[in-house]
Amino acid sequence: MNETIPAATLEARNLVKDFKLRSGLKTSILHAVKDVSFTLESGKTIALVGESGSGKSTIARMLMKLETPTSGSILLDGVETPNSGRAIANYRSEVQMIFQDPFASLNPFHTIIHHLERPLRLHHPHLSKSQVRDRAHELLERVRLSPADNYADRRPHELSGGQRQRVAIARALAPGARFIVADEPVSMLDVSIRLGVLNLLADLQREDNLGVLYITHDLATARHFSDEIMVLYRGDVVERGPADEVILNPQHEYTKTLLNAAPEPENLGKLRDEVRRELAGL
Amino acid sequence: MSDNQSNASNAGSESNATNEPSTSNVILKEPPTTVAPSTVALATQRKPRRGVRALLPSFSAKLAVGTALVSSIVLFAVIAPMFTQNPRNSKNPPLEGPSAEHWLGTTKLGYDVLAQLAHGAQGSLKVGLITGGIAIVLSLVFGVLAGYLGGWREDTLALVTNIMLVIPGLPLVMVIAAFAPVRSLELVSIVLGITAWAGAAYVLRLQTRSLRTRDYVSASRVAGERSWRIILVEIMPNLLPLLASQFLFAIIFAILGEAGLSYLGLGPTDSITWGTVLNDAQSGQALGQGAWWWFVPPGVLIALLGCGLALINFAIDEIINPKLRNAPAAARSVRKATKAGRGVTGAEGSAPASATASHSTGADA
Amino acid sequence: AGGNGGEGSSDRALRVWAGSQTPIEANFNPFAPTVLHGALGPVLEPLFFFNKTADSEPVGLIGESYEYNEDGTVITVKIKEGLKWSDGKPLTADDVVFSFTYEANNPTGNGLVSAEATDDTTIVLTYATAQFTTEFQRMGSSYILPKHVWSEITDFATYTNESPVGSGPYVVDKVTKESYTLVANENFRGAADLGVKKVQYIAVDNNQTAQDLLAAGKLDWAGMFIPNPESVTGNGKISWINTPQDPTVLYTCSNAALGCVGEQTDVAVRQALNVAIDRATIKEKAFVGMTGEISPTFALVPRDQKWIADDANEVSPQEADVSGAGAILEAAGYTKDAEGFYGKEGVAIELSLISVDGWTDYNDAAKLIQEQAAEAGIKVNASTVQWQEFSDARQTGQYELIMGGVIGTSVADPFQIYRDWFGGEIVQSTSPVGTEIPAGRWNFSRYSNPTVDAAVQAATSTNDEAEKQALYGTIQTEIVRDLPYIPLVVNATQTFMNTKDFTGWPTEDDLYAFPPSWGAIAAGYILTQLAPAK
Amino acid sequence: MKFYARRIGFYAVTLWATISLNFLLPRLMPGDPADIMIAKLQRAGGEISETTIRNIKTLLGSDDRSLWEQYLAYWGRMFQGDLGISVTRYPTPVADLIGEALPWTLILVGTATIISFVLGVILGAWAGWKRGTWVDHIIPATTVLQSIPYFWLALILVSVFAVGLGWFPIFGGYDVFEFSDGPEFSWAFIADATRHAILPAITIVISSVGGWLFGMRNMMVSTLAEDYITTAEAKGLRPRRILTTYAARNAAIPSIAGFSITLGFVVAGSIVMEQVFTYPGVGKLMFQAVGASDYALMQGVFLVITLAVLAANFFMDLIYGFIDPRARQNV
Amino acid sequence: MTAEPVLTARNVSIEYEVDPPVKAVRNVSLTLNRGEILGLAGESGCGKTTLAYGLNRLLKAPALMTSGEITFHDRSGADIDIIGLEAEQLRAFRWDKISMVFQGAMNSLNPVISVKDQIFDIFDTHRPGMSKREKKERAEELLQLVGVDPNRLTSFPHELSGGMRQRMMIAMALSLDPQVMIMDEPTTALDVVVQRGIIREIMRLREKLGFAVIFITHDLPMLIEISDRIAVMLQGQIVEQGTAAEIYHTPQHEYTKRLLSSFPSLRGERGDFVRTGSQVSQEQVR
Ligand SMILES: Nc1ncnc2c1ncn2[C@@H]1O[C@H](COP(=O)(O)OP(=O)(O)OP(=O)(O)O)[C@@H](O)[C@H]1O
Ligand SMILES: Nc1ncnc2c1ncn2[C@@H]1O[C@H](COP(=O)(O)OP(=O)(O)OP(=O)(O)O)[C@@H](O)[C@H]1O
Ligand SMILES: [Mg+2]
Ligand SMILES: [Mg+2]
Repeated sequence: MNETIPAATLEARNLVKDFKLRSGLKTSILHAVKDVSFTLESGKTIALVGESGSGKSTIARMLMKLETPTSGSILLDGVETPNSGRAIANYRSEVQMIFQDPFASLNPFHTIIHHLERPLRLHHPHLSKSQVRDRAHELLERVRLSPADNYADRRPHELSGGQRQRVAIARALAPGARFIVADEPVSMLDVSIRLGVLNLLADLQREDNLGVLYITHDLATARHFSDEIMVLYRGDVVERGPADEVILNPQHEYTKTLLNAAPEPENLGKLRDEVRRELAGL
Repeated sequence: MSDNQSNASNAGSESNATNEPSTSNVILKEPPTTVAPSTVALATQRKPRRGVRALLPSFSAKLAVGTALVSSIVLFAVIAPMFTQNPRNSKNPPLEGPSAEHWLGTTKLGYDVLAQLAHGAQGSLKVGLITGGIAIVLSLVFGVLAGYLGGWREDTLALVTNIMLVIPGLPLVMVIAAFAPVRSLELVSIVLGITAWAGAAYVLRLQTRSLRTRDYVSASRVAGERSWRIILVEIMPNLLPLLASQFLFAIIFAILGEAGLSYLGLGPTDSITWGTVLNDAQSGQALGQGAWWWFVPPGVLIALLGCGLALINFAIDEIINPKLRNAPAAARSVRKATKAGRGVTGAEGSAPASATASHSTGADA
Repeated sequence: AGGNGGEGSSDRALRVWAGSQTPIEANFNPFAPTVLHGALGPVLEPLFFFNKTADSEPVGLIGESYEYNEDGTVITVKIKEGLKWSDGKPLTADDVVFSFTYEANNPTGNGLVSAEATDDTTIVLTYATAQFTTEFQRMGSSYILPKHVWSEITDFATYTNESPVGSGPYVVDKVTKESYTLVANENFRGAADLGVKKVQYIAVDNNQTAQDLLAAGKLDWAGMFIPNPESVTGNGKISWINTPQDPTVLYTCSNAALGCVGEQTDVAVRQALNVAIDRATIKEKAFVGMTGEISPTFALVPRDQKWIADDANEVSPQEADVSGAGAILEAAGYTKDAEGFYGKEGVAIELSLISVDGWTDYNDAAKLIQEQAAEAGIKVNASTVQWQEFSDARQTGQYELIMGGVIGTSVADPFQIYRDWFGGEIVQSTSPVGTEIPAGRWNFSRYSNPTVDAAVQAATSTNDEAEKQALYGTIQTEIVRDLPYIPLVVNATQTFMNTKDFTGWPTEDDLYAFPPSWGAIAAGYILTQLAPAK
Repeated sequence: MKFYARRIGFYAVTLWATISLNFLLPRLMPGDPADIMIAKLQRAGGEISETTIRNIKTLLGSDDRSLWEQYLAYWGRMFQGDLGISVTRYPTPVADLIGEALPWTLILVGTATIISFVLGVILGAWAGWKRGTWVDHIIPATTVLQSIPYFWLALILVSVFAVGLGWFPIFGGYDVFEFSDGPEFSWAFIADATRHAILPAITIVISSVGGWLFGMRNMMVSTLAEDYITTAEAKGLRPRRILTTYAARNAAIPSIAGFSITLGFVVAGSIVMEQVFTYPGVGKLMFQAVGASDYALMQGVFLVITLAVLAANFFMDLIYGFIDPRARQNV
Repeated sequence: MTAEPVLTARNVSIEYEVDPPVKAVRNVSLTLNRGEILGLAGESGCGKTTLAYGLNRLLKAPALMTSGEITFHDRSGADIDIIGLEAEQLRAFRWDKISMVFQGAMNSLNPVISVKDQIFDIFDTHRPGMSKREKKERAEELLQLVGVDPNRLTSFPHELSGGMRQRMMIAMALSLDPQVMIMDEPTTALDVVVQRGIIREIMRLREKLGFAVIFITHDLPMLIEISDRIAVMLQGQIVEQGTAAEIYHTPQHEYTKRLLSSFPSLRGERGDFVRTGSQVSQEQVR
């Protein structure tokens, strides 16, 4: 769509996020993210994997300026970005997000078209009303919700999970962003449609030369859909590298544990035998 | 207070929230669930309804009776005064029982009771609406705005809310009303209004706080929406059932409150309301003189209106919390099906087990 | 003492409601505003008892006789012999002198020059001015106090006198939050004849409850308003009597010269209103027929019949005279506008009429007057206000019309009303708008008429009946014409008494005392006349 | 400690706000107490002599210190527990009046509130358990009870059952004729006082039980749809056990929280009722104070009511952990 | 392991009595053998949970079993007709013979009473003779069995982590030494590492105690890894049944194949999936 200069980058530099926790009488500090840096380039995908609570979403929220980093900065094309104020609007037309739960990220009160028209209007104020509507329809078609008319005036609860997530993707595309943060975009979806959504995302990424931060705990899809994998463990990046490298040749202990825990049909019967052996050994 | 507790949904913040004071009515209402719907809940959602209709309570007997009651009283207030006498016409014979000419008899001064009730209906409804309006506006500010803003601003607004919650309403109203030399209907409504909002604000604030962290609110912030728009367009619509319910509650509160104040001689001095009719009847010793037609009807009307509003409220409760509607309906339909002989596990069993249809006994198997 | 469980019904306590509300706080200090009714009459007495319902001679209580000198400045009082206080100490002239000079009785303000006991039973009171018009105040309402108790009391305003020593027929037995009980005083001069040995005063918070108690036969004596007396007399025990006493009027702020504003300052408007009012309807509807007909002279008929100079002034018109009202207004230059209201120069008369919220009969009457005035083409807007505003309004004169009461006189003589309510600035009964009325005076209408003032002043220093009649005639002519207070009715005073279990009550035929239970002194006197029915 | 500090801070601020409000309100009013007293006497029908008027004025002379000085003095008195002196019951201290009225209110309204709560919760639990049966049709009817004006119901009850049928006493907290010496500690007295409390208590229960019932029923219906109920059923537990320990125990938590607040309002809750029954409680004092513009008494009662509410809240803060273990970590 | 059935269901149909009625389970027949793990797979909403509840007659309104026979073959050799049980018998039967572990342990535990009380409840109801000490010993033993510190017995549910709660549920499910355990997505809400730990625990206990498991999940790769046999459900029907190896290597039904292809292999070829899925993304979304 828009020709971006090749060197477009979104850089996180030394991001740190601490949460103050209050439990009863004591307050304690939770270091949710400890000094994370990475650079996302347009056209590339970085997967961020890690167990629950490792800080993945927190990083995403900081990138989206929904959370203010305790320290560190976020640079767009090498330029530091503001944390508040009007300038954020510009930033947001460049960086968008897809949320984990398509059931929660669409307002049940509004129609599908409303969800798409709003960002279009906000980020392309010069467009006329009919142009906005055309663009919205176009977006629906692009996420393979066609014919668009069929979907435009429905409300979120009239769509299936997969369809909703497509709407969410369309919404993220609406401002014409160059970077997309996808926070576990398919974990709430049915197994049989997950791949469809991921593939769609991949297609769109290629078409628009988007930079994608793909957050997941599913190592298999992380491997297949990204160029690079970062393994997050308690707020720290413990391992990073090209996708295949990390999966096939893990270095860090934690990465290995993670890989071992992932279900692997190839191992059928193995666990049973292992357990039997163990019991017999006792 | 725990108001600015982080939004992480750890057990601490939930229970802290319940720690805060609240009036019984408020707290009794099951806080609407904000958890992502389970597959079952989703599966059981009825056919989608479009537009505003989606927000209306689905048809139920409660709703039907409630709206019927309320609308007939509203109609009575609107239409009846056109046909009744001047409510201050003392030409009639005093203290006469119901007759063809005076359907509900006359008062001590010869006023036609029906005419008084008709004009009183206008007055009472006016009190209800003004009070409800004020209460809802205040609870929006102290509830929705506070919940959305968070931080110290929420703390401050919440403190005011909490203070208003614990300051007892009726005595405060009495004190204020006693200090006002002339009490217009509007003044009484305003005074009732400023004591009626805190409970609603409290619930709205908790609800808004949970909505604020909802993904779709984050999503619209990511889309670049301004705060006021997020409040108005993204958050408020989802609060509508709650707001409607609170509004109705405020009306009930106002009408009952006004009647109570009037009984204590602190009601509006310039208008006819059901409360002032009751007060007249009481000070005219209607009961002592056996003039039930003067004393009973205003009370009955108040009770009916309150009952109608409450019924509508319960219908709204059922949208806010679909479990309330689904579980009983489900039990009923299964009982019907079992009666029709379609189940293999037999009819419902003895009393205690009947709570869930699955406790069926198989007695006839 | 106390328990009455075992006693027969003829010995049971007489149960009285005198208007007390819960909680009762023991206070038998006659100077305290919150003094209990039982103190005034049953426990403490003045010298003489004056029957305000009839033109009759005062009855001696402590006093035997009294006598004025020629110019009214010296009163010589003889008291009965061998009297005793309830604690057994003798009651002598010394106690009377002490009482009259006691600070709380305001001797300086009264103009008392000296009080002397010439012997054990004779007292000579000397005043700076004539006291003919204060006969009741001095002889009939100054309580005689035991010197041996009260000489030690300096802070009479806060003293509660919880176990009072008195000369009256009863002494205090027990005070609780809900009731207090009086029992016979063994040292009372007429102790042997006292029929009722025990009286229980209860506290009830509303009329309805008292009415229910009467109906249930649980209450023996109450002075209260019950619109349908049959409901309580049905049980065969209770009888009732109505003794209208206090005039009900419309206060008008009548005196533009003293700063009153509004059309009611025009005498024509007041006169028109006076005839536009349908008193019969007001009596019937607002006061359920219980009130008496009022005389525009404010003399209470038939008690004060002899003081009415002109028979035409015996009663105010009872029916409305719409055309008469119109004629008066037209003669004064008013014209009717399109809506049928009179006005001058295109501005319709519009008067606001306030009454105190919760004074139902007054509120009702105001509503009726609004209607009746409208029929005569005078726009009156009735509204109710809190008591405070009513009080401020009448004290400062910032009002147009008020539904209000005039306090009836305690003796068969309307003089007090003439002086306190109609007297002008010269006799210190009123003051300009914005300033409060002098203490103890009540001229809220700011009426100030030199003719009236002169007659009032002349009347204070004469005890000659014919002379007084002439002076009153002059006053009456003025006030009947000027109508600073538009008379409406004489307010009802209903009294309910158990005539089955107790005898000796005042009746229509023998109104020996003002009957309501709340009446000071009179109630105490009535108690001495009662006896359980055999 | 932070949690407590914040709570205590909240109570302090609320208390300060109420007391200051209390101070300010009457001062925004025109008029002075002496006038009120004179008028009161006049209305009562007594003759008011110049002497009495003069006495009242000396008594209740107006305060001409600056507002600020008055405010400080006011706080000084507050700290000594001095609530001033009642004008209508002169010269009884307000604190005494309240002290005497409080037990009546606490016992009557407290008991009635507890009965109403217990009844409502039990019936509500039962109705929730029986959801989807005929019971559902009865529940909405309870809303009528809730919407009936309190005093109206009370007056009708008195007129029918006390005056008409004579089943109950007409007024008061005990039989003043039988016990003319005032309250005493005897069975006869307690029985009599109980008899007097029945009708007022019924009024309170009737008009408030519906709220509890409905709230509990709804919570019960929601709770019964929880997974842990299914688990309990799968565990083969007896229905009674499921009803009590699993369903009702959880469903009652919000009601109990609400109840503590209601308990706080016990003191204030019955102003109208006490008026109708001439019941010697705090509510009636409040009404009399308002009716007679007895500001000191009004302030005193208002303060006591607020204190009661705060105390109930505080109590709730303390015990909440026992009701809901999830809250314990905060206490 | 011999293929001796412990639970047989024949022609089970379950409907939701809503408008219009939902036929959630249609004519399902299923056999569970003693001591085996039977995986039940299928996408969301295909009726897995409904079937599982039906097997234990736990259906809640508006669900209604419209046909079917379910027989439990007790260890003692007696056959129990579950459908025909009276209320009291059914109550006694539950948990004793068939226990269940539900999805989301937080919600399966009563939040206001301690874990100990919840375990004791089971003993009080089903083993009324047990003394307090016995109960305590047994409860501690159970906790040890599932790898939780017995000190945590007195904890309240909210004081435990998700994994611990799930283990508590399993301990409870084991408390009466049941012959069948139905597990409905017992690990979906947990993260992979914890999930693996729990599954291992279940496998171990199964070996030790010999109960049969019906394991419900939509995570087919996991099922293949752990199950003896697998049944694949689609829209209320079982479309394919077989051993794990059969299902994995030679899926017969179209749907099974599609389900298998939805999971990219972790270590296998990158192949098809790498951002080329246009045709896949066109796939009709339900
Ligand atoms: N607003 C907040 N206040 C306090 N703690 C928070 C907040 N948001 C997140 N946390 C904590 O920060 C840590 C990281 O959370 P985060 O949501 O980033 O994890 P995650 O990796 O996205 O986990 P998941 O895979 O479960 O989504 C967690 O321990 C979480 O409890
Ligand atoms: N209470 C209900 N009312 C109506 N229909 C229902 C109800 N509960 C479930 N259903 C329907 O029954 C079908 C089977 O539901 P069930 O919960 O058994 O699916 P599931 O396979 O367990 O799904 P998941 O994997 O999402 O848990 C679904 O299509 C659902 O729509
Ligand atoms: Mg996350
Ligand atoms: Mg399921």
